[in-house]
Amino acid sequence: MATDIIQAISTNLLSPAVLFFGLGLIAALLKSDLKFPEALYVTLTIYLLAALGFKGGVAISEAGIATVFLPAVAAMALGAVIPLWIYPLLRFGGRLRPVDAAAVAAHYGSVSAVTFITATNYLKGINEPYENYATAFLAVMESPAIVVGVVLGKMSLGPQPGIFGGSLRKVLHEALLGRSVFLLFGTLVAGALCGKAGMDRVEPFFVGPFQGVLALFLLEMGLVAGRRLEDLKKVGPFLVAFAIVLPLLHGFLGVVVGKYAGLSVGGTTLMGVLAASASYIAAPAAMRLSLPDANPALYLTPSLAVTFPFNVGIGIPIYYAFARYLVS
Amino acid sequence: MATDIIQAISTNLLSPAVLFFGLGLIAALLKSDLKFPEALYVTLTIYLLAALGFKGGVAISEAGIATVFLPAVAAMALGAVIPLWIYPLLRFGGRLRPVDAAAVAAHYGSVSAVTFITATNYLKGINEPYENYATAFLAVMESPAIVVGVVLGKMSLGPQPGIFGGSLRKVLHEALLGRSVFLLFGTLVAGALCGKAGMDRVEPFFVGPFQGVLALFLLEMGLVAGRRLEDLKKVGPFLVAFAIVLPLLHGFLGVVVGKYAGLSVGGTTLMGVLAASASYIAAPAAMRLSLPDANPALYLTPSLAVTFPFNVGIGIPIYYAFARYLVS
Amino acid sequence: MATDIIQAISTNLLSPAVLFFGLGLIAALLKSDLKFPEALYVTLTIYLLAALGFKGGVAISEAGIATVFLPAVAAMALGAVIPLWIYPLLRFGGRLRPVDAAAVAAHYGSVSAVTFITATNYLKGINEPYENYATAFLAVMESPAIVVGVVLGKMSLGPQPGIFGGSLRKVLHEALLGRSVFLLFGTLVAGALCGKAGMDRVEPFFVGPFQGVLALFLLEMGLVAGRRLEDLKKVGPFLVAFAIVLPLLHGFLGVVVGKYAGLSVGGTTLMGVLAASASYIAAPAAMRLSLPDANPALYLTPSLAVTFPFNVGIGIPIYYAFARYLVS
Amino acid sequence: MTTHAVKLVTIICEALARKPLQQLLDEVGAHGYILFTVEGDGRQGRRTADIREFANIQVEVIVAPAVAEQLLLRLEREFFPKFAMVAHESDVRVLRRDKF
Amino acid sequence: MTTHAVKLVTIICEALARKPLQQLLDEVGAHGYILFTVEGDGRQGRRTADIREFANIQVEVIVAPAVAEQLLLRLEREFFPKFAMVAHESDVRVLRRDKF
Amino acid sequence: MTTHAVKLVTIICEALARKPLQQLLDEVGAHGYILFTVEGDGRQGRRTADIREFANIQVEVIVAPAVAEQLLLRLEREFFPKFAMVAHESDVRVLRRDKF
Ligand SMILES: Nc1ncnc2c1ncn2[C@@H]1O[C@H](COP(=O)(O)O)[C@@H](O)[C@H]1O
Ligand SMILES: Nc1ncnc2c1ncn2[C@@H]1O[C@H](COP(=O)(O)O)[C@@H](O)[C@H]1O
Ligand SMILES: Nc1ncnc2c1ncn2[C@@H]1O[C@H](COP(=O)(O)O)[C@@H](O)[C@H]1O
Ligand code: NA
Ligand code: NA
Ligand code: NA
Repeated sequence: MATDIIQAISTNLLSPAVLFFGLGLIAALLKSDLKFPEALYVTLTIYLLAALGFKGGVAISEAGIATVFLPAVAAMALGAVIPLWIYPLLRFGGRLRPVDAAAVAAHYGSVSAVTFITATNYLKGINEPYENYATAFLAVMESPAIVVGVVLGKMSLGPQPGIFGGSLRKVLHEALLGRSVFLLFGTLVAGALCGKAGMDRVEPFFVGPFQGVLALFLLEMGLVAGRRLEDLKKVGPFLVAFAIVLPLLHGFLGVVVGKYAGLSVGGTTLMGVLAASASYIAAPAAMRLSLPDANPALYLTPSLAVTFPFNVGIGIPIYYAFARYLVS
Repeated sequence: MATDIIQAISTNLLSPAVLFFGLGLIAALLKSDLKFPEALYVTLTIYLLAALGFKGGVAISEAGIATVFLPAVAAMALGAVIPLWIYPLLRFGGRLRPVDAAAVAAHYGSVSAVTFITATNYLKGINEPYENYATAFLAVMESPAIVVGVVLGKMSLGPQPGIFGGSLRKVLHEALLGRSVFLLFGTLVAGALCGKAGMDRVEPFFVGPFQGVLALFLLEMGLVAGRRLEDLKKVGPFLVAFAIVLPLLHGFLGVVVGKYAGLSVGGTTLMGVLAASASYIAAPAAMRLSLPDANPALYLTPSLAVTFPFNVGIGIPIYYAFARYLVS
Repeated sequence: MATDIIQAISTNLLSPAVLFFGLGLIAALLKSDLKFPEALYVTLTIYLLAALGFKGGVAISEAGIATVFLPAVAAMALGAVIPLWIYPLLRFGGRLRPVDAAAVAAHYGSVSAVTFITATNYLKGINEPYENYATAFLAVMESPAIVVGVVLGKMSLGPQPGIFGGSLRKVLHEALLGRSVFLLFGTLVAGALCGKAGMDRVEPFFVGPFQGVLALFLLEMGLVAGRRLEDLKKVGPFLVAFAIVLPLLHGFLGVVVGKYAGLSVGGTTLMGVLAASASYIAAPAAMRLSLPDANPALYLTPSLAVTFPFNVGIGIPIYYAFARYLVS
Repeated sequence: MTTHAVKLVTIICEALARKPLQQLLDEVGAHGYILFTVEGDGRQGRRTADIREFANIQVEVIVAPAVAEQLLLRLEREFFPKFAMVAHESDVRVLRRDKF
Repeated sequence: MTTHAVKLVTIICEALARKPLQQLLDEVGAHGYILFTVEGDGRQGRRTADIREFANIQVEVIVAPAVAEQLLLRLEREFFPKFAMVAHESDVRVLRRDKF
Repeated sequence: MTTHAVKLVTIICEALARKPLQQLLDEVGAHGYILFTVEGDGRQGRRTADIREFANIQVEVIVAPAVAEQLLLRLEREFFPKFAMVAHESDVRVLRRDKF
């Protein structure tokens, strides 16, 4: 398996998308002038999520809700329970304040859509088929851990008056109507309603250019992640190690769940990737809103500057190797 | 004809573009965070207009100016006369102030490029051929009604001193060199000069992705229209009814004009759509500049929050049914 | 050769990209409202440079570094020496201040990526093959002349205290890590590492739409260049003539160098285009940073409002005619 | 270093008021201005700035005190009845008075 | 022309503080505001504004003096400990006092 | 609540002056700033802000009075002769003086 993994990693590292990511990292480290406009970042995000959701919806319309239901529930449950062991680990192993432990737990139970997309791209590159409806797992896995994390954090802080206290309603609104979840769910439904006939009409936009757009987007994400690298010193060795070891464990766990949910090697890989990935957009936004006392350096930097690059470059092929080993 | 229409409407509602529009409406109503950057809106507009104009120009170079001339003049005349009955209707039927009646008249005589594009998309989806040079009708129909409306409004206000008074020159400059008219005319000419050989070179950019880009754009337009829905209460039932009934009448009228101008079923549909559609970008801009005393709630809200969604979802297949009924 | 050239020019003028450029010029002259958002400009730049670099890198991986090395060194040398005769010419012929002469020299020794891309587009349009790795010449030719120009200018000013004085380090950082050079080099390397297999995956994004995107970009560049046309009166007849005559001389020189470097007719044309083109983004940025006493009207306006449109419309087919004449 | 007291007039309004506003600035004799798009909320509802034509702009203009007075007067008379608009004036100091 | 003295409160903060800040503005009784994205640098490092979520925003709000005092007080107490944030207040004059 | 009087220095200039300006801010001891792109018009013509490199930027920096004086002095001497630039200074109050 070791040579398999090394082989898989180097294939991954030499794909256009991952090379562009590396280029972005280097640009950030060399303090190059290169900077994407905010509008381009938002545009690429909207495009990637809409394309992913629409394709996923079409796949659901073909496979049937019944097929998707079980693994989707498994994915959701996995997302919701991951914070439950991260919290004590960070509280007592990492000696983090309760609110910080809760915030980090929310991030690692939630998911990174970009990591997921990079993984589908990897599978396409090595001609490994996967269930296109796996997008549904991505969609349902973003929010549960965030809600669990916020509840853990609020419990630890006790009742709070004023703007930052109060009910869970705001968290739920944010979790369910935030940009990425809304776009994914909405386009999943649109795709499911249109089916194949609809796909034929938008394919040259949403399918053909997808891999190239991803490469461009990863260039930007390399810049964004690279700029955070200097914050690593504020994070400490425990959290840096955490940000690599936990994804490996969760990747393995995700693969096991995927296998028992009856997915193919490709789909199982994706379940591993989802479990291993950590949020760095939706979760931080929810934390600033609902747990503003948590320290962003402790949750955003590990997730964005360690786990994300690790998964994109090395993690994905490892989870694939796990899946091949377990499933076939 | 009734079952035909219902069938046509449901086909339309299940196309990706219209589903994305609905998604935008829902996002706005649920107050989701989803928001397109201004730069993306402008980019999509430029792309759609340039693609449309260029394709239209290539079609003109093939059909010859002579073929296009008569129906284009008919379209222009139609745009110019529509305000002449809307104005008295709103003045006396709707009891609007003269300046408001003139402003609304300008909007409904002018056209919505997005509605037109959605209609071409609908025709493509049901494999109904149409004259690609119909873009020329769109290009010539935007301005005449705006000029007529401004003249009606200025006459009603009497001579005005200062910045907002004065000549028609500003109106004409705005009407002829505004972004959309300029882009459409310019790319029509470019397309006509290049012809088929030029088209071959830009086809993968301007043709293939067009329907997908439209879907994305309609998502944004759903958001924009949806945010205006709460202004409907300021508008009153008369104008809301007006914003549905008049398009139906104009749609029928446009179809009649299209038929006598010798267009195919598809082209006739498009002429109906143009007559039925109302402007919500170019006309409001001209009004704020030349008739700033008119109340935007009375012209923008009906056009953007009622007529536009009505046409996109239901109007287009109805005008198509009219056209089939009359032409074939 | 004369009829050849006239034929070649009119073919060029009727291509979509050049027509769109003309449309932008007209929009600027008529003071149309048309305006691209800044984010779109940056996006199109990033796309074009990344596509160009990646394609070039793939070509290098196929041709081998050895093939590319000699002509690349020749290109670099050409860029570095051009300022050496422009400086005295402008100092003594044009009676410019030393610092202004140095700044203009930097611009004309450096290159315009957009002109280069338009030239590849022209060659594609007339089915004239060229070495795809010519992008490497573009990449190495941007900076040398800028460094030479800054050194000439600094020497003329003598030692300067404070923020604008001091070392060459800033200039070099700017020259090597500026957006365009970094993107070109980075994507060249990425393309070279991926090779053909990588290209297959991103081709529908980076290759298919390329010519259409270029057309859209040239529309914007027409606007930008057109807005500068009124500054021409500040520039004087000497510099205007300079901005047309020098490109013709450099174009011929570049073609000679390309021929002796063993390039095809297409590649030789591109070498001529590079020599003839003048920078209007990277060089002005470097001048404002390192020679802020130079007068921008004297370097930016000739380069952007004269040389650039001249090359795009007329120069490119002329250099092609030179190349055909000399090489075949 | 001597600084001179002048006025900074700031105008927030709907983007479509831009051209007449530029004309007004010319007429009262302002020598320059800056302008940028802003989101906003006010009595006339939220403006999300997602469509250029429906956005708010903020215009800032440095002028001599007499010009500021004239500008505010005409804004109040000619613009406030027609446009969604807020304007305020404050005291600033500049280095070169002759520019303004 | 009579102008009225009011306060302009300017707040620079991380974009993710936006929603609670809007709630605070409501609670203290501000009637409107403008908001735009800015790049910035400060004690907590550079913010390049390339990702909407990680950018800085500048919020400007015109309020009566008593509201300004209330707003600054609550910013200091409730927001400064949690967010990267700078706030300042200045004197401006407006034409229609009742709007603010 | 105690507020402290400091200065807000606002600089409008061509985008390409950005790097030397940042260096100047460092040298005079400013602890932070914000920066955004603006359109503008002035004696040196219209700037439409469609190309990042040719746009105007507005930089706002809160500093102690002595730093403001130093900053304006050096702007006048070292920057005004070289760049299209406007600078103005005004009085603002902040909550935490030690930040500036
Ligand atoms: N108190 C305020 N402070 C700052 N900006 C305001 C204020 N009130 C209104 N605005 C801005 O001015 C625009 C027009 O105001 P209004 O006419 O009240 O809707 C709004 O969209 C806001 O952006
Ligand atoms: N002295 C200052 N003048 C203007 N803006 C500042 C200043 N200090 C900080 N800021 C802005 O406020 C944000 C938060 O400040 P800080 O907490 O110091 O990082 C920074 O990103 C800057 O945009
Ligand atoms: N009176 C003014 N008020 C506000 N901004 C100004 C003023 N004059 C000039 N500016 C801005 O400063 C920039 C440079 O000014 P100038 O050197 O006069 O062209 C212009 O592009 C404007 O954006
Ligand atoms: Na996870
Ligand atoms: Na109409
Ligand atoms: Na050159």
